[in-house]
Amino acid sequence: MGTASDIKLINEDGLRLDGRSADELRPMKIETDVLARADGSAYIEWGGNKILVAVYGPREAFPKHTQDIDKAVVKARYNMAAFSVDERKRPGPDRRSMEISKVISEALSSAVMVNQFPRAEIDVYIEVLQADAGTRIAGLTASSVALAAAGIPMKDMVVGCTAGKVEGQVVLDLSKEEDNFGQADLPMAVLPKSGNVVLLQMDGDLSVEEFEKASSMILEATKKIHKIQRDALAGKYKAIALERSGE
Amino acid sequence: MGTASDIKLINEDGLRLDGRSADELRPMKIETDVLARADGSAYIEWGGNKILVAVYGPREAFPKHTQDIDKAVVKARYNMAAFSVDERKRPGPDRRSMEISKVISEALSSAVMVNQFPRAEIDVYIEVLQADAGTRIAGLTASSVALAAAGIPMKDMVVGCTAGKVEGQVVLDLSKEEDNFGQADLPMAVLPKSGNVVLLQMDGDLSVEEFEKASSMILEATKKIHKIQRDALAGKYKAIALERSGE
Amino acid sequence: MGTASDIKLINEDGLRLDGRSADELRPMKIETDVLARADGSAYIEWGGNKILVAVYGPREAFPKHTQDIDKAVVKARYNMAAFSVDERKRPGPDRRSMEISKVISEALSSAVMVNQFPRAEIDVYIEVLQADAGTRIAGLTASSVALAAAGIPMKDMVVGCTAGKVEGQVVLDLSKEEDNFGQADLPMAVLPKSGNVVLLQMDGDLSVEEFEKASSMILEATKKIHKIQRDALAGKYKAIALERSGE
Amino acid sequence: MPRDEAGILSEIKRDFILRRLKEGKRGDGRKPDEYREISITPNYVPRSPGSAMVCLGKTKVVAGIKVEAGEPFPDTPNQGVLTTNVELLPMAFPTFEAGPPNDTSIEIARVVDRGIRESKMIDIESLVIEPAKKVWIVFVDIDVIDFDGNLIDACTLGVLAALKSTIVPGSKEGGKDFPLPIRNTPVAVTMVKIGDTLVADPDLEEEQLSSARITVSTTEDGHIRAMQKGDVGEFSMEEIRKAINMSSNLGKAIREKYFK
Amino acid sequence: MPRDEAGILSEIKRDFILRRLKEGKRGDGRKPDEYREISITPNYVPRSPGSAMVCLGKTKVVAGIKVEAGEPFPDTPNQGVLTTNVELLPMAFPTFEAGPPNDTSIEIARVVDRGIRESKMIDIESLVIEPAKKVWIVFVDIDVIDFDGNLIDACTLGVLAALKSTIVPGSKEGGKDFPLPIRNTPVAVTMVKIGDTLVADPDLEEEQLSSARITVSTTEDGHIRAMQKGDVGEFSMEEIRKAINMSSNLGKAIREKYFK
Amino acid sequence: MPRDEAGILSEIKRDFILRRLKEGKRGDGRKPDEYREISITPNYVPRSPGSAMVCLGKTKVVAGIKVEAGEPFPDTPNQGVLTTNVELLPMAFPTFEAGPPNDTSIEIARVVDRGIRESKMIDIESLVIEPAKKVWIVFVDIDVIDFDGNLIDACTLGVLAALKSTIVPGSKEGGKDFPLPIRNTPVAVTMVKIGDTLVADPDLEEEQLSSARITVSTTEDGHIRAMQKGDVGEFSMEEIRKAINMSSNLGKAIREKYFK
Repeated sequence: MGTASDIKLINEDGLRLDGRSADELRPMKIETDVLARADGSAYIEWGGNKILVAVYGPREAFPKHTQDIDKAVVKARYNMAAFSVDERKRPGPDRRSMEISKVISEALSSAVMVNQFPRAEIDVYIEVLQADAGTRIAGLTASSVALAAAGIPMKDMVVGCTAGKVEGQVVLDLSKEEDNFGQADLPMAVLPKSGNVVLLQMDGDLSVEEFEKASSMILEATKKIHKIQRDALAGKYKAIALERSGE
Repeated sequence: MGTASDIKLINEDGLRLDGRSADELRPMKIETDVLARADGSAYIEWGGNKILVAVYGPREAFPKHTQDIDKAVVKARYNMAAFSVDERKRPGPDRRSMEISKVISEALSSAVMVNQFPRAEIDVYIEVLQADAGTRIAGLTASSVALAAAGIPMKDMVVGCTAGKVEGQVVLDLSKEEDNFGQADLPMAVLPKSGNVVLLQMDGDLSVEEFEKASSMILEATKKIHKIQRDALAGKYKAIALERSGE
Repeated sequence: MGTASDIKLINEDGLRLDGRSADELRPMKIETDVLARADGSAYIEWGGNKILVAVYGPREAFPKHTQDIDKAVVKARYNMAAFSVDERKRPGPDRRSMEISKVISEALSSAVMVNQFPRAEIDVYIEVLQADAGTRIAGLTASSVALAAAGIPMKDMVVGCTAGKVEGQVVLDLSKEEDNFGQADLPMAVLPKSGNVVLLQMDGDLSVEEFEKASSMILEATKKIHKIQRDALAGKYKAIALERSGE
Repeated sequence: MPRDEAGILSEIKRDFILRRLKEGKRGDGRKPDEYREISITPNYVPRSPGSAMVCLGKTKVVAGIKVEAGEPFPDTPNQGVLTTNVELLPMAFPTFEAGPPNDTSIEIARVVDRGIRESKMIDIESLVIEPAKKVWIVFVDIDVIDFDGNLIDACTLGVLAALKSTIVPGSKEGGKDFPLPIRNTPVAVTMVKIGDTLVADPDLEEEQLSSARITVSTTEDGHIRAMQKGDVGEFSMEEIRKAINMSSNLGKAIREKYFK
Repeated sequence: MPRDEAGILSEIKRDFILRRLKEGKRGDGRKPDEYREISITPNYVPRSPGSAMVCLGKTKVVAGIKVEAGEPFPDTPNQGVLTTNVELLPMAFPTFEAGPPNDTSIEIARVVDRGIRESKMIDIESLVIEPAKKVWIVFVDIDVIDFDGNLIDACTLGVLAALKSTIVPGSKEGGKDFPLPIRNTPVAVTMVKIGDTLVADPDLEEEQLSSARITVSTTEDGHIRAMQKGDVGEFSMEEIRKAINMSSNLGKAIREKYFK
Repeated sequence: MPRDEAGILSEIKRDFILRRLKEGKRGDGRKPDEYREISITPNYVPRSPGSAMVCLGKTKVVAGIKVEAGEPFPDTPNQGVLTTNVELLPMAFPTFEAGPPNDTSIEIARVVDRGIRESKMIDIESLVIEPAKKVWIVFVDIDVIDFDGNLIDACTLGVLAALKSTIVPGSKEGGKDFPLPIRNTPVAVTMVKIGDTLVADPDLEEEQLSSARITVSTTEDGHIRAMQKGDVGEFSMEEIRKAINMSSNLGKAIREKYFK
């Protein structure tokens, strides 16, 4: 957060660099069943993010000492492709991706009916092919679609969005520039039925009022995003082959 | 050992930089039961050294292939805190600390009645918070106090001290400057009942006569140190809370 | 392959830098039983290559999940000593040595009667003490001698050689300079009874005709090398102690 | 979070704690929004430019600071560098293992780091020796030596106290030594949800009973500087509001008592 | 190569495939020298200087190129640098594990790399910014995202398409952006031996039935640029000649259809 | 030290060895202070600037030296650098495993290194190319290829012979090649205690029977340059004096026979 910059992120009409208004989402599309081998899969494009998710399981947890006799363990692995960011990223987990894997695993565990599968593991592999701010939330949002596509019982989907503060204004769904030069970043994910929060991180500087505004914006946005999730699962976009999604 | 230096380590009165005579120990104090979670613990201040030791066990050795069907395995782990030395030390074991862990483990195994606990391990964790020459011996000396505090049966304590050669003179209990610019370093540890040696390392340059003198000095000093160990276990300093030991 | 160079690798008489003709092998000798501890061992000098091979097994494969219930697993480990090349090599496997270990393991598995030893492993440790072009083939050729010396049943030996292209000409058994500045490198290994190929790698630039010529040269050479293997096993050079082989 | 040695709390203990919580009382008699006793010893490792030992109940950590000259990051040529590392030493708990940081210690270190970094507690613009070439690197290392819950807060307290006592060794680079420039005091407060109750500063037993964890860092101005929800549970927005409020109040009290 | 989830193909399937092969037909109806359907999407990751997604039957890979300024190797001061890395992502197959490259992924990466490097496809002499000091480093990274056999060919196709679309960011070093200079198109064709039959572009089932594998890379001139025999089986010289011929023909067809 | 393949010596062998030792004889007929046969082949790896192969009984090691220009340590700008590494190759013993150095190989390397370093055998002050910037780095690498006990002494002998044959490639840095400047010959002698007897140069069987190990390095002047007590046993001061004396005598004999 918060390196100073000369770039003007919001213009006199209240519009952002990419022309969006404060509470406007970037374009988003979700497809399911994009991979043949996985038990379930999803592909999300959200702004410039391009993220693939594959689900394997429930299957016996390995190594054995990771088994929980009462329930399944959800193991998410968030990974950035070496070519996903401007400077080549060395392959393998770094501290940031390990933390993100942990909070995503916990958020998904809230939604999955883990008690139905003692001693099992459910693996969620998230591969960021192109990163453009908000990858953890995009990956998490696609993960719950992939879990549903794999037929894994869930009490609800997980839907997320970020908000933040840019030039003193609370705005929804930060772009890359807003993420780099903004004043606060608030990624949040909820279970849409209850509105309960299963992922929440924040860094920057928010007054309590600004937090209220930001979290309301997110809650409102998750309704739209949840609809896109449901549409994807309903097969609306199933016909669009993965290979067409580049250009 | 032995980088040349302009510093005069012993003055015309035969006194050392810190005012000690040749056979004088630096100030030392030992406290026990300084940690709540460990089965036994000790804290030693010796000169500028500040070292914590925690003991866990006997407990089942893990992984299984490390078990000895005849006796317990004593596993000491000597570790330097990142902030314990002048330049920040990268966390994790290096070659020096692996060697020290090995010789300390062996020395403690000589004293512990390992035959009473087949298939078990006894873990001795040594954390150097501030290093000031002689850390391995200080850690070992505190370790045997921590083992006793944990109620682990021992045939004897382990007591150590170093001696060395500085500007041609044999002196006891090297300080940091003497360690850096001296001509020999002799860390040694004994079982006080028998006077038998369980740890001995040396590097530098000692004639046989100088070795005799140095080892005699050490043996004499271990009597004093052993008394401090016993006093610590007798609870003399137990009341001094760990948190008071800074300043 | 193929850095340009001013060095003339073949002179007007068609001779190479070291005086060899196009289809001439470098000097070679193989000794067996050079190590006391291993179940079988061999030492090969081939040009400036000096390579030791030790064989252990068949023994129970470890860890268990590497066991094959139908047959023995041949695990070759190709390793270069830190001092084996001009610039000191960091100890431990790199990508090149991992690939070489894999293709050597596969080539040896073709020859060993692996079906006789279910759940077992046969370890082949190849240590390159001095490297001089063609180490993988030299190591593989010595490995099959060491396996035979260990009494491991084989349907045939494995014999290899390299050929390549230098200044437009196909030549046998590349030297270091030819390897560095040549245009193609073709290491190949066969089972001499059938002439079947069990190792084949190539890089550079060969027309189909050049490949034919190069592979024929290799096949011819493997007959000579196979004789050296058999002689070594017959004990011809057994008397030459390993320690005489330096200078 | 690690379980206790038996792997789980006994049923009896669990019931006892839950029953008492319904009456607003915690296992050790504290109220839901009550912190354990805090003891801070600054300069615990006097040869370091900055250090502190913190006891939070029976949890103990030692924080040490090293300040060394080095290269800035290419994208921030006019800023010093801050790095934070937490070691869950095997001496601190029976199941802690030696080895590289795992996801638990990394999460703690990153949440502690964000609290410090995002509050702009340290004036890192003033830590430049030569722009784009040489800056002061502030290494924050924390040894967890005794574990009884709530490491994020204990580590944060250790870092606050250590940083506030830190002297930058400017004389090594041709200048003068100077105290690390500090602008504010971001206090992290962690709460867990047990049944329907939010309790602050959980001890290990409470962490084992909790369904979800939330940490909120605030500064003097009452602003939120970092948040982190943890564990496999949910919070309603109402609970999050309550957590922010609790953190703000406790943060103020801690700041006044320990960091005046 | 990994086995399927059960570890081995069922006896029935195995017999079926072998019986059909004797009649010159493969499990999925292909002829022995027939490739699966290829689909190539260049610029799949548009923010990278070069990229492509390739589907080879059900095998899918994404190749991405980064071009960064850096130091040349001391022994080649007048050449750019090419490095190739293959990630067998755990998403691609049930038994692929996260972690550093293993010998399977290293072999694939090195064979792909040799095909590109030895054909001199890239004019690396033109990638020098300042001799001996600064050159362009071409990082080729390939994510395997769905695995159904023949990764060497799928990865090579991905790299070919990605490199051909790559723009070198010369403007970052005071020059102009320019397309990566490409001289030829080395196509790798992999064949496996099942029973006595050589089949091209094996799918996973066929890889599990095969005794030996051979990859041959050829360029426009019909020359061989790289070869690799793999697996625990043997080839007669006659079979190798046949493989070279098959590779040359298939390479020509692929080059014409996809890389005109 | 590793056990033999069965994990322990058979009772019968053990009794036999112990009984004979009481009569002053060792399993292989040696006297307690008798070394096994030593065979040294200098320049075993002729392309290295220095090397040697050493057989000590059936224990065999190959030492190789590389001398490369590099940076000095900041605190010793006027000295070359010496580093010592020992590889316990899996070829040398059934239970040796490939992988990074473990505590056994690290202890051996460090004891060997201290013997060389502390005796000031190498005149490292003469290995400076440009003070504080460029010095000669002497890499000592030792491959253990056959293991039958007493690696510290075997490795030390290998290093002594290799260093004494080493030519520093001064011509690479604009000077002349010159022999590595050697000032003395520190010989390490290792002894173990079996029952009450101290025996020198233990073979593997003896190492398995021993309770404690001691290594003493001495130079021509009879001074002690390094010592290391190893294993889980005790030595009386009297035994240590005896060990020093035995090392001094054996060191003298070895020096005269092999390093004149």
